[in-house]
Amino acid sequence: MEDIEHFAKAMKLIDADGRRLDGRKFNELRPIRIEAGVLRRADGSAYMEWGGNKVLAAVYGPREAHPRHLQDPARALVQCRYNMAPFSVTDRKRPGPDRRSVEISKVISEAFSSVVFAEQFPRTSVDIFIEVLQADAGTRCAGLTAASVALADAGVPMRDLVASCASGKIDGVVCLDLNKDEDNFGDADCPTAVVPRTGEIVLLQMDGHLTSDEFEKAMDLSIDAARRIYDLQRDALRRRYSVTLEDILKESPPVPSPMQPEGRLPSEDDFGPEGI
Amino acid sequence: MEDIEHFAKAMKLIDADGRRLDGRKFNELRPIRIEAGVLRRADGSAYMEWGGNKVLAAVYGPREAHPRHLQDPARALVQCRYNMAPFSVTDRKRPGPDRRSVEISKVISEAFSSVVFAEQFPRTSVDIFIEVLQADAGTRCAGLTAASVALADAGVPMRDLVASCASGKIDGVVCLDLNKDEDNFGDADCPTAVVPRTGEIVLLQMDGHLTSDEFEKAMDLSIDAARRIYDLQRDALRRRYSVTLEDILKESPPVPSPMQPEGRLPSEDDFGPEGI
Amino acid sequence: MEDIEHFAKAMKLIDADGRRLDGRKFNELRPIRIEAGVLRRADGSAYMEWGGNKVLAAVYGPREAHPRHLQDPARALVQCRYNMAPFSVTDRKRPGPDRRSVEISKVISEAFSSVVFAEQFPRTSVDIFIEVLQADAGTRCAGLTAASVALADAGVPMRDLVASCASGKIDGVVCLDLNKDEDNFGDADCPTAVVPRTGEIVLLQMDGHLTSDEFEKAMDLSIDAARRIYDLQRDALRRRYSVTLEDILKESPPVPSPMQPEGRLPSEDDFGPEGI
Amino acid sequence: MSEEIVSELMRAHVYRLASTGQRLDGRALDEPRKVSLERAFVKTAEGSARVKLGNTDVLVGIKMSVGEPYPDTPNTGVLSTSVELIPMASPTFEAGPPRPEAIELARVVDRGIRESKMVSMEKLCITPKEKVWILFIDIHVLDYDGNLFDACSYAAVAALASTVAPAKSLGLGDDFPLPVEHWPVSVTTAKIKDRLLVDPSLDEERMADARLTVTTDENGDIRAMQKGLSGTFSYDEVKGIIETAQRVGRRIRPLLQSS
Amino acid sequence: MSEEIVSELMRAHVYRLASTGQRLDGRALDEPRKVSLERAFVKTAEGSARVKLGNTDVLVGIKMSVGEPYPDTPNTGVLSTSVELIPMASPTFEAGPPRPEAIELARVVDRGIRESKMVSMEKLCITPKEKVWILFIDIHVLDYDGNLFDACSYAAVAALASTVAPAKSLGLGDDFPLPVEHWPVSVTTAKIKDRLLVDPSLDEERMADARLTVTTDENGDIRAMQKGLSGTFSYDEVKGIIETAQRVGRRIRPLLQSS
Amino acid sequence: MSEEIVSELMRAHVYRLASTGQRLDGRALDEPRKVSLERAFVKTAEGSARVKLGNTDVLVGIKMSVGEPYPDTPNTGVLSTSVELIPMASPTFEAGPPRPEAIELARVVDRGIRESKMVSMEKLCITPKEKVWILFIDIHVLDYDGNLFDACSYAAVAALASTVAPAKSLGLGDDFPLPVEHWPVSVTTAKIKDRLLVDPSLDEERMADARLTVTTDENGDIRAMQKGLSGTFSYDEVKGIIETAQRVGRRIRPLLQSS
Repeated sequence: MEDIEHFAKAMKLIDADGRRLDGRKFNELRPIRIEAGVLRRADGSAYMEWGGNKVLAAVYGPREAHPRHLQDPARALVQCRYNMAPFSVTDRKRPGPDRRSVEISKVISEAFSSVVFAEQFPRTSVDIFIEVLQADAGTRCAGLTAASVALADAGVPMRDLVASCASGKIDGVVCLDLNKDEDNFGDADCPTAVVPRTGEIVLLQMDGHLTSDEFEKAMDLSIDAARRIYDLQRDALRRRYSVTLEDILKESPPVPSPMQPEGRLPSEDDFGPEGI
Repeated sequence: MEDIEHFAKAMKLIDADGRRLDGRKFNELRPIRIEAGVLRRADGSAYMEWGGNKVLAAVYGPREAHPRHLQDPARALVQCRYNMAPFSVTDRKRPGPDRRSVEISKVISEAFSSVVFAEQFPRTSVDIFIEVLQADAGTRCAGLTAASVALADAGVPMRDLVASCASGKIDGVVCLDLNKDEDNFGDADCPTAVVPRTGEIVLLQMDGHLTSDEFEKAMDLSIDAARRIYDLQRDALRRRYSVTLEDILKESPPVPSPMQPEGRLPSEDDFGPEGI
Repeated sequence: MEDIEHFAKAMKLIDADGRRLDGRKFNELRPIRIEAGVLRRADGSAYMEWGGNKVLAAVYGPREAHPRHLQDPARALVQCRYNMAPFSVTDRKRPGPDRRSVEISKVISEAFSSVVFAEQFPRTSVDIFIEVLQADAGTRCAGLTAASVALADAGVPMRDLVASCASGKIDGVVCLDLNKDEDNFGDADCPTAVVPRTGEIVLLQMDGHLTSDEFEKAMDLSIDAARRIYDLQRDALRRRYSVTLEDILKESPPVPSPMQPEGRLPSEDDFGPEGI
Repeated sequence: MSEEIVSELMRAHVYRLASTGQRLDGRALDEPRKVSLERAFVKTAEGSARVKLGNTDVLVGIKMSVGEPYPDTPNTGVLSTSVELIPMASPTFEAGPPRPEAIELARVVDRGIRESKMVSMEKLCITPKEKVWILFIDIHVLDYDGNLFDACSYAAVAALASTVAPAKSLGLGDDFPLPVEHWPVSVTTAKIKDRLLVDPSLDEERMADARLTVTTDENGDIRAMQKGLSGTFSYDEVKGIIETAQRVGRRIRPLLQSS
Repeated sequence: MSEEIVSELMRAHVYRLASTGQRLDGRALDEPRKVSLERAFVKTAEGSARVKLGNTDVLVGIKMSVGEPYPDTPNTGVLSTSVELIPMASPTFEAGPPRPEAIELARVVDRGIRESKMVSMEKLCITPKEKVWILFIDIHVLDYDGNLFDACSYAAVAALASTVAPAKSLGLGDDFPLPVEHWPVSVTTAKIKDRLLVDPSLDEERMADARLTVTTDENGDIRAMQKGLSGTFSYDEVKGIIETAQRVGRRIRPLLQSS
Repeated sequence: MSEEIVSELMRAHVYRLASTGQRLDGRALDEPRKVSLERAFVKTAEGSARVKLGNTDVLVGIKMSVGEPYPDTPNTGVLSTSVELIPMASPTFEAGPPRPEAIELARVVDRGIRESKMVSMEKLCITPKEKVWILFIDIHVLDYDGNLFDACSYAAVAALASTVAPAKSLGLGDDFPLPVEHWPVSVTTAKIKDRLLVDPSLDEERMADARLTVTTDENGDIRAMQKGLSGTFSYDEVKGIIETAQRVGRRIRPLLQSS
């Protein structure tokens, strides 16, 4: 919402029946599809479609941290680089990091630092790359959610997956998972990431205008959604490794374990009925 | 004066009585106030008001020089960074160094290199930071003068303090210590820094138009002024350490020696009658 | 030709007699003058005039490669930096590398990597600097040709000199060595560099529109021209060292061998009848 | 800022103190340091304020100029917030382009001001689509002793409240004070193990596991939040931190409003 | 990309295979890897295509805007091609400004499209000297398994062919597809000792001595060439590589043309 | 440029020589090296000059274009001076953005020309507030053998004196030579211990304690000065250096004026 003022407050975002512009109810997520293991070179990867968002995440590491003077002798560095493709937004974005992406990279790095068992890999870095290919609000939540699957796909030891979803306020109503119009013309946005099993909050940002009560409603919606997203993450991982198993049975010469199964171009058909 | 042409030569800078726009005589300094030891984190610091200039100087070191390949095995590096705050000038200055500030940083670094006993601290750097908070011509002289006090406050061994003042020519008259209008519409400016006790010249720049005689008049004014400024520098250091002494006597638990006395926000009332 | 569209196709580049705008035949080179050993600080150098091009080349090394992490333990790095002076083109070029010069630097570096005996000098770099002082199309060929002489002048062990010339197509005719107007309004340009004695192609680029037959005609022209340029390169080196010999005989105290003879400012008179 | 290692002993000591409601400098857990404020410190700026929060010392200057609005907000002024973490302020700050810490700091301060609608940016439109006022908030950190989020926010709010638009010199009518409509106050809480400390000093900040900055307005409504560091918060902790931020904010707001 | 050392043994093995017309992945020497193509992958772009060439995975998005022409080409649109070799795609790619490899890649892809006159840039002039369409070709490499030259070129060509100019939203008449007039196809050959391999995989690319990229149009005419790496080619080798590029190009072109 | 260590023995030798009025290359202490000058070296520039001062070799090109004046000088042309210390010229120069040495050099050369009012910038105004001539002085150092301040200044002055404004091609009337009104000459003196040497060679420069550049005009008046290096000067030394600069300047000026 930052950098954009509300110049068209007249726009009606919720109709008389409480339906949002895209037909969703206040507590409804946009369709979500996750696929694990989509890239060949990365140690782990995931592709995610979330409403109009298309996001890729890749993980390399733990690997030797470069440059050396950044190495932490006690633990792995967990470093995220969130990046938007120039064509992922309506007005072309110039390549390279801007201030917004630097901030998002920082808070996502911090979010994962609390769940990765970094002490097991001193002097290394776990490098997380998030590429937003098509943006429709909520890209940091989508990126974080995909990156969590990519970390698991890379076999990085973690306490648990992290799941993320924003809630906000539009036309005075607290709603889950704002899309782009709702974010631009809404009253508040509050991205959250949690460790679903413990309820620990690892990322929390908010801008806009919420009373304490509204904030709690928003958090309740986000935490509940994170649990549903957590199931989709685990489904994606389960599917990824069962597909591999089938492939092994089909092909005669067994694939050596350190080798990645071949990455596939995700297509609409690849995604099962787990989309919401 | 560089980058600015004289588009309003009609402006009269000296009146019939030989008084300048701000009422000063040709050999008069603007009011000067110096306070030593105003920052807590820096090893040494000083705050200076000089006419409309407000300048802070801080010193760190001698400390290990970074990056290592810059270390001089024979002596300390004396490195100054002169910087103007974006709001210190009428038209906002973009943050970060411009060519002017790079040059000023270089000549101030060189000026202090001749007085610091750099051979005593090989492989280290003595880092001098000058921040111009409000600018009114003569900021490099003010910064250098304040930095000299900050070096002493940091306990960096030096041959002597350095004092600095510019002279110039306005309406054809050689004058001491030009203010901003005089600098913009004047004929020459000649910033000078000296070691007052020996008369050694450690910084000398000039632009404009001076005959040899005029140059010597300007230098005479600057060198004389530097001696007066030198007294103000020593006063500031004397005050700084006597205040500390009083504080120690007032408070019962003695402050451990490595700890800095608490920095104070300079206010108008802090400055004694040493202002000229 | 890139970045420039043909907006004046009406321009006639070849007249009824098959003569080009500057009077040349299709297979004629522009006047070429080469002088070796023109700079004092560089380990080797050459100055070249080629039509309206004026190009300097200098070589340093083999010397320790910096920064260290770039050192190749098995061989010398051969690194070229091609640069255009801001005033070398009609519209002032901003100082510093642009994308075009980065690409040209890369392909020239690669071209020399195949002829320098890099294995003899592990962990070092051979640094080639090409400065275009005045540009008239074909600067990369001129730079490469001059740099080859500079490498020899520096005594860098090489399999052979490299010689370079472009061919192209103008008004539908395949022609050698396009000048600036021909390049801007022509149909194709194909810069080539070869090892003349073996015919090995070390640099090859092309843009425009050529049939296979036209391409072969262009290559035939370029390869033939390279042989003529090779003779001029060797003449320049021969002249350089014979001049040195004469100088030694003239002056009584013998110049110690590691010292460079004094560089001279090339003037029109310095160039002999080897210009074509 | 992790380049200075704080011993585990020190951390244990601070934690033991906090477990009994005490802090190194004698404050209560929910007690911010003393705020001192000097307005109009810089005459070359359209507005300015120097704030000391304990020994953290911050100077903010506001410059105004006239320019084009963003195409998607043709009727509103432009707000731009920058932080320079100059090496004068700390041995851990380096010269050069802003690093992620400085960028996050600038953006969090900016969000508090922007989202609270402290300044009515609509009133800073001169000619829709063509000419609007541009507000530059430049934050200069002079001495760093912890909790820049709150110190910078207080200085920015106070500086804006003292800003007079230089309309006359630009031929745009009479000079006028900025149209201030709301009063955001940022309150930052650090977590050390399971203890929460308001307005952490540098020593406390260095050993903190997590950090939460909450900006509330004069109604106690939340306008911006930012969690930082690699630790986590429980939902209940977040609720408690918000309540504290509302309470502390109410005490600090009058300081910023007085002129 | 030389930071990974490939053993001489492996190189010898690949060379022995090539000497008998074989390759590690079973292809013939002049056989490119499978090309798969997904158009309109990105809805926020005016055109886009994702291409997999074997395991090399590339996404190209086309954005269009309106701006001023270059002074020396007042009647033609502007074409701008960028490559980001994002660190996601390979452990050897680093974040930061484009390095020489990325710049060369962008320029070679650009030349193939520009010199073949694939898109009629004259038709993208709106008002001579004042307003023309600007075409941004942004190449995002997602997974790097060799031969980016061809993969990026195919994705750029397919993306351009699927691009619709957003004229309506800019008040410039009806939306229209880009005026595509030619179909350049890039074919890259690598040389290992004296053997030539079309469309080298990453393993082959790492041990190659020289590389030649030839872009031909639908008539088999040459539109752009670029030699790379420190090895050399004989004139006869170059002639052979051009013939192969024409032949392979004819097989790949229909894939890019189909919509 | 301190990366090369000069032995103390060499320094002692040069000092002993200087104490008897001698120098390594046989010059007198106040004798500059031979200046050779070639004008109009670069045809693509509006003016140019290549100067050799001993073995220091410098090429300056002048480019002119038309643009807006600075708001505070609406009636005067714009002058912009850049130096590239290209790595060709010395093993101690590195590619990349200008370092402090290059910036100081450019600014000192610029000041000598600007402050002497060599070129009447008021006459380079085309339409007040709107259109003025912009003069780019680009200094390209080709071979570095000491005392760039003077070599670059001579080349810049000679290049400006040979510059013809390309008015015709821009539809601004007839081409005209730059309105040159004064003739600044820069003379640099180095100090080794207590000895002063005019126009130091590289060997001398490396061991110098202090440096003073004095630019005087045709009346002997001082137009710019710049002290450099970490050594100091006495007031009397400065006076002596100025006298020498006036005397040497008188000898060099005709060289720059001849065309």
